[in-house]
Amino acid sequence: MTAELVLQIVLTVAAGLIGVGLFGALSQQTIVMVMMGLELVLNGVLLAGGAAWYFLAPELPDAQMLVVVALVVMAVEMAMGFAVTVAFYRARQLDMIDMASDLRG
Amino acid sequence: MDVIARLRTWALARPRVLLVDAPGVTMLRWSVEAELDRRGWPCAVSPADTDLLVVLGEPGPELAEAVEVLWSQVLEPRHRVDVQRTEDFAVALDQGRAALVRPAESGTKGDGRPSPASLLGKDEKEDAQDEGMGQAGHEGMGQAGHEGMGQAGHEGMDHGGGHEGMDHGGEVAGLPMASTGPDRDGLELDVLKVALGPVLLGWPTGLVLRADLQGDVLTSAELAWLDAGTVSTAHDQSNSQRAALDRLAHFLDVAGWPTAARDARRARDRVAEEANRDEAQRLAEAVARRVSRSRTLAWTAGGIGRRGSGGDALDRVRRWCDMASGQPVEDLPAMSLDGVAALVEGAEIGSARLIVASLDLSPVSAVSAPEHLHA
Amino acid sequence: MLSDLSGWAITAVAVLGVLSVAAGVAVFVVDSMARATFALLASFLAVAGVLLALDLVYLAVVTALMMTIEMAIMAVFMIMFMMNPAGLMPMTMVHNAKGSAAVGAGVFVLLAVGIWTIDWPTTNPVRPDDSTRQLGEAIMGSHMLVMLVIGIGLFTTILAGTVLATSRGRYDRLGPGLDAEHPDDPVPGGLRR
Amino acid sequence: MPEQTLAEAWGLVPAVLGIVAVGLVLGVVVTAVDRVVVFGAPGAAVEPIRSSARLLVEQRRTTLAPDRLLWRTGCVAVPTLALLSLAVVPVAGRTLWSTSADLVWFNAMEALLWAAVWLVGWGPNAVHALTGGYRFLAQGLAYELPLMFALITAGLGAGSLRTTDVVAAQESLWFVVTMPVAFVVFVASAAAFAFWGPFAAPAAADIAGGITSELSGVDRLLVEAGRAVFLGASAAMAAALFLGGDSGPWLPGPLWHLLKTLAVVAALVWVGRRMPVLRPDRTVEVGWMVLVPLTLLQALVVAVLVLNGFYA
Repeated sequence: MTAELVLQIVLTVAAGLIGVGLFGALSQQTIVMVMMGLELVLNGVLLAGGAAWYFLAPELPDAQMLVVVALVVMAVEMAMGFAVTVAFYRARQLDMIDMASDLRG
Repeated sequence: MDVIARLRTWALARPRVLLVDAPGVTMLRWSVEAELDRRGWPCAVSPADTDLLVVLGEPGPELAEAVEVLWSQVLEPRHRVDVQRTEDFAVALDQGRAALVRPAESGTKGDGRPSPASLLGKDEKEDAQDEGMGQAGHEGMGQAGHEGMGQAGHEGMDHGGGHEGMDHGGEVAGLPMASTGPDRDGLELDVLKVALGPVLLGWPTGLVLRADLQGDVLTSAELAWLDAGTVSTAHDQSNSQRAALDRLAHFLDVAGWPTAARDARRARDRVAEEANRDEAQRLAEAVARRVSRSRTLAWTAGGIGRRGSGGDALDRVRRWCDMASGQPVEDLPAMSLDGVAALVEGAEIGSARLIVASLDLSPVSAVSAPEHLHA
Repeated sequence: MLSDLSGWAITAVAVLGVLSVAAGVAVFVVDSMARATFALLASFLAVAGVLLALDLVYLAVVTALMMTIEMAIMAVFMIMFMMNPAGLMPMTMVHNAKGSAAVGAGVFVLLAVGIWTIDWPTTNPVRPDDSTRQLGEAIMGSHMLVMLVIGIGLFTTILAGTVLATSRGRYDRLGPGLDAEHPDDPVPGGLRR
Repeated sequence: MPEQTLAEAWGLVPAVLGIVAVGLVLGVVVTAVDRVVVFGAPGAAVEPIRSSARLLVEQRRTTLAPDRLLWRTGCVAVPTLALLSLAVVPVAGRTLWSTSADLVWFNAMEALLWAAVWLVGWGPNAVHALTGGYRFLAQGLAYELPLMFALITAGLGAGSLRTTDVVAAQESLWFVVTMPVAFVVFVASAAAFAFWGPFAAPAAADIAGGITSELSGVDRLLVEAGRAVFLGASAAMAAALFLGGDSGPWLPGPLWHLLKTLAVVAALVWVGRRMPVLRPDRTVEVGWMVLVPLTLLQALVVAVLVLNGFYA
């Protein structure tokens, strides 16, 4: 099997991950599930970056850097997603309390 | 075949024992514990961990029912031993082990083991309000819903789902779903109803704590004794030094300090032997000193369960240490169950266990306290 | 660890690839939030396995490490904030599933067509002895700027995340004059400050 | 490559079997030492094997509406990951397999162990098990970073993430001399990840055994074995990273490594059993507020020493 064929198989898998992830990110209703879709997309990017390094340019570190950046983007996305979710939950409860006091007043 | 039988005998030579002591059999429990220590049979902390269920004395009707549920959760090979009198227990333990080793005939497996769902139905009558239990999440209760629960409540309890958001009140696996409630951190976490007790390690047998659990924080706690009112008032009048060492051992079990708990029990048993008073006193003082001076224990258990004049859990344990080493200590007033419930309110589940273990609760003192709760 | 692609490695890559996509699909198929989270983790681990086969040891292991921690934390969030954490009650929570599926499939087809029509330049490249060393030297040398930006970005994330997620500030803990001897926390920590 | 892996030296299958055997022996040793200390009787040393045999004849527990798939996955994953973490620990001077990122591999296995243990708590659908699972997550999160920094510090001193290189770099001076904080933090974090001794809160008696409360039979055996093997593997790793691995006079190298591992195990059990279980709400603050800065400082000190050519 030639290296090119293997590269194409791996990249197809990466494309599959990106496609599935996009479906999830677009179709899900809750923040956390949308985040999971985005993570899957980035997972595809990881795979594609790794394949690009191995088959196309192993003498250069650029593809590896791409993978590192994708990992960091995932971490940032997750952390901010969780923080926003927590903030949202608090805000929702505050709203409810505000409404209750409005009724009384 | 012979080899297998021998292997089985060897493997089960030191079964794990879950002790259930009916009220008023303290001395019997002490002797059985001493015997278990001598034989090197470990104590179980949950039914899943149990080979031999040893019931001491005669449990009242409610406790007996709880023990039945507990028994239904013990896994084969298992055996139940009832011990009534002090002179029987060594023989009973030997017989228990022999019964354990005998391979169950094929086909009996599963007999007498109701499915978790059927247990749920049985318990329903008992506690309608326990449903709902949703812990964090998952739905469905664990085995047996509750009450019984022996140990730990865990079993049992669990369940409902976490669903926020959807208050459909539906049922899953026979269990209602949990709902959410306001919590300390403002995050609307799921509320799970739990019942701790009546049989737990280092927990007064027969005491049941019902509470809401959010994450691991207990709220709206209520305490009650099983068989309240029917308990014989015959209190074992035992040596206060031995009693203090026993309480200390219970507390150390809960605090997760097995070596100190073992030493406290051994000291307790030595104190009873008249032969070697000095050595017993030395052992008791050593363990008392070790516990009361432990910085790590002070760090981990300090500051919880603070009660007006009585200090926190750690202060109460240090009083026991003083009693254990033979110094006279004046008694703290007995605490009502409502008072205890107020102490564990808002505590993390582990702290609540430590708080209860740091109070000398017994059904007898509850009966004498006028405002105790009835189940 | 493989310097050339053996038959075993190709098989492993193919199996892990299928596994990663299957696990990715499972994320949106299973009802249970806990299972969805761990399906995503399985997908990440499969990709990490492929990276391992592609000689990117450090990146593979770091992917496994970071994603495991992330998914463990994610599981808690999924259970705290989502309906149906254990999936005991069948339900769907999607909107515009058909349109999303069309977009997902369309992007996949587009990418796949590109992948299979481009003539990839895979002519015996020079492999470094140690991909980890190559990455390390790039981070500390030619690509240091990337790392600096990443570092600042992560630090900003820590600050922003903390600000968003906490509701109690130092005035809540130490009083209006910040002069309380002990902070007023619901659970005192181990430092007795 | 100058250094050879065990798999290359012995063949893959014998090497894997050898590592599994070493892992099991280490696990039995850890449990035996622990039992002897806890029960205070020297005869307790055979108890781990007896308990294993007893668990094999026991029924498996079922609960109502468990997540059986995740539960069983977690139970199997715990010992598997413990053995995988042993794959990068040098045994007889070689590791089962050698990568350019051994230390990160060890770290990743222990992070995966974290997820697996949480699954064991989640699976049975029971209060105490889940509470134990959450405790473990909080504890793991707080001790993950200190452990990572401790591992990296050793790698920094050696200038390599390969464990055999780290061992080789200690020929003149054991790393524990210049990295005492990293050594202690590593061993303590390993105990935290094996939820053992003072860090046993996830499986403590105050929640009826926590994550182990619903385990019986072969499931319990797997989880208990996994934690013992992980503790043993961590002790062997600590001996390799900080105590010079197999270097030592007179005796053959592997024996030295074994002796050092046993010393670490003995010290760990002796210290660990002298204190009660530390409650997680107390320990996590120490992890975040004390150990993270302390290990960073340790790494800084080592970095300065490296720049001065101290380890060259």
